[in-house]
Amino acid sequence: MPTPSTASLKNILEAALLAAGQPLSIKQLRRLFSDEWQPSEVEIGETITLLQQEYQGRGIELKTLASGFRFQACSETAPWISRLWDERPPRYSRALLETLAIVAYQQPITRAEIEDVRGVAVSSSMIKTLMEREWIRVTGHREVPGKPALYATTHDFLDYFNLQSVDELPPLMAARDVDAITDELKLNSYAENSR
Amino acid sequence: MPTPSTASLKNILEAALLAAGQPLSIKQLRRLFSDEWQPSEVEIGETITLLQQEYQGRGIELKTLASGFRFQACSETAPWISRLWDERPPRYSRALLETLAIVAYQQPITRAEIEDVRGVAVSSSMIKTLMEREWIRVTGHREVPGKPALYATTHDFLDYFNLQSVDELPPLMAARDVDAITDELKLNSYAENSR
Amino acid sequence: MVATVSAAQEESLAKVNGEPVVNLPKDLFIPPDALEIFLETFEGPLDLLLYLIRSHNLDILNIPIAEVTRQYMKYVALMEKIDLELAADYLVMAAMLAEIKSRMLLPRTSHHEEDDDLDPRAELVRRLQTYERYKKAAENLDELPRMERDTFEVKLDPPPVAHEKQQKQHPPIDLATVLSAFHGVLQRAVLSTHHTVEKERLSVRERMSLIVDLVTPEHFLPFTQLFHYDEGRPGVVVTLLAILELHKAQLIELVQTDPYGTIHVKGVA
Repeated sequence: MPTPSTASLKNILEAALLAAGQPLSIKQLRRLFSDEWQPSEVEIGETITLLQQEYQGRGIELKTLASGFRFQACSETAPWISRLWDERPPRYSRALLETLAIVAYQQPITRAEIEDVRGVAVSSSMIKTLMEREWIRVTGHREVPGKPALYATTHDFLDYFNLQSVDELPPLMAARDVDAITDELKLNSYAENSR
Repeated sequence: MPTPSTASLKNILEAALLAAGQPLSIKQLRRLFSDEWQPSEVEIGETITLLQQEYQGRGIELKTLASGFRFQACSETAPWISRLWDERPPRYSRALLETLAIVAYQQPITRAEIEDVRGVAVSSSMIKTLMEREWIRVTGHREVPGKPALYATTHDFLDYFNLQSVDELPPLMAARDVDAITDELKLNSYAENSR
Repeated sequence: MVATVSAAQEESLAKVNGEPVVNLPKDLFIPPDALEIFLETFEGPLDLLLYLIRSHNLDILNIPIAEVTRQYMKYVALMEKIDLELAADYLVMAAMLAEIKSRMLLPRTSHHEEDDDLDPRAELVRRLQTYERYKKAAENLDELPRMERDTFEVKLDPPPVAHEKQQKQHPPIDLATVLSAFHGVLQRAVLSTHHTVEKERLSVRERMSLIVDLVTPEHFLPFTQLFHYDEGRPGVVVTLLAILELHKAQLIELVQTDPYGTIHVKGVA
């Protein structure tokens, strides 16, 4: 393996991240180096920060995602870039997005629990689509009769939606406290009833 | 389409060249723009020269090729970059294998028709992986609205599986007796694995 | 306390038990043909109820059950016409609404008994609110910048240096794996349809792709050149079938300029 001088750490990381076609973690990046020249995780992290700064305001950006770092086209350029392909970007049905959102916010969750929130049956094919897309996975089984599978979201899901963790999901709409609701209802009384 | 001010010509070209995955000519790049904002070929050419200068001495370079312009990793970084592909290759999903089998038996077939047989959506990335692997290719377009691409298997596919022609695929009706065929194939599969 | 006082309540005609009596709009009913269009867009009974409540500016905490139930049943009746399968979930909700309605008609035994004091609507309100939160969450999720729509991954070629390992490694698979995958598809397909492909059609398909490869939109090929007479009768028939199939699929064009002249085959651009 050549000595570090032939290529700077920054150039190697830049080329690797651009060539990988998927997010790379610091650990993965470190494995590109041999014993002769093994930069520390701190060095790699610092160099990535430098690269992120250098790419600010350009056509591509180096994003920090759940499973690592990924170069991607800036969203401002999307209207033009999308014309590279004939196919239109995939659209997802409301049913799929609702199911995905419930899993994302309530994970781990069983299919029956998802159905409870949505008030309708969740089809097997939808669960299968989400599993194949590798957006959700089975993390275990609920200890109740039938041992239903518990679903949770994956790093691929976070990567796809440009998130580092589920904490970055938009906050849920504030629900009024159930107790408060009950109190209000009591005060409202049976106005309905007396009509 | 947004106005040019939302993204500069340079940024759009940079992102397009990096996202395309293949060399793009000036003509192809020009087609990304609409009538409202249609930079001239000279403008595009000048901007590409500017980009080429900006990427000098970095981890990637913008090469001028016969068929257009393409970003590639600098040769200095090659010893490290090549290790990206050293790691254990990923395993193909069952979904991908099913899609491949459907194309093999039902070719030529559109994506919508594959989805019809499988009962779930077929992701773009799955089709892309099979195309990249050069196991399937587009042979034409179905003459229906949207002119969807028709997929068929390639010679590479036949070569890989030691088949002379698609006719040599195990007959479908017998596929119900899959165990027998699997046994038969196992006898040949060692030769395959040792390739 | 009630954070959102609806417009309807402000225009209340009278007060009962200190609460305004809502004058329900008489125009709740929408013509059936208009309904059919957006009925399909409801994601279930909760979604439909939310729509009824929100579109008429009703307070979710004080749902006029009688009126909402009446409206809901009209939609359900229409849905049954369109999609019987969906109706099951909707009927469960209809039963729940009917139960709430009946419980609300019963006189209250005591004003201060803890358990019985619960408004029969409380559970429905809780479910509606929960559903509404996730409905909104799904909308938010859809708006997040995502791959393939708002941003695209970069694809860079590996460096040009000759290096064995530079070629991207592909996972090995064997035909048995492909076959067993297809077996799974077949089993599912058999359950729903009968259109399994017979062996004979395989060779026609094979021939179809061969022919598609031979012909181009740029130049004509004599029809007869596509036949290989050494394959005998079955081969000729298969080729003919393949040509007819391709023509039917409008993937090739057949041209004959003069009567009894040579037929030419051309790809479709």
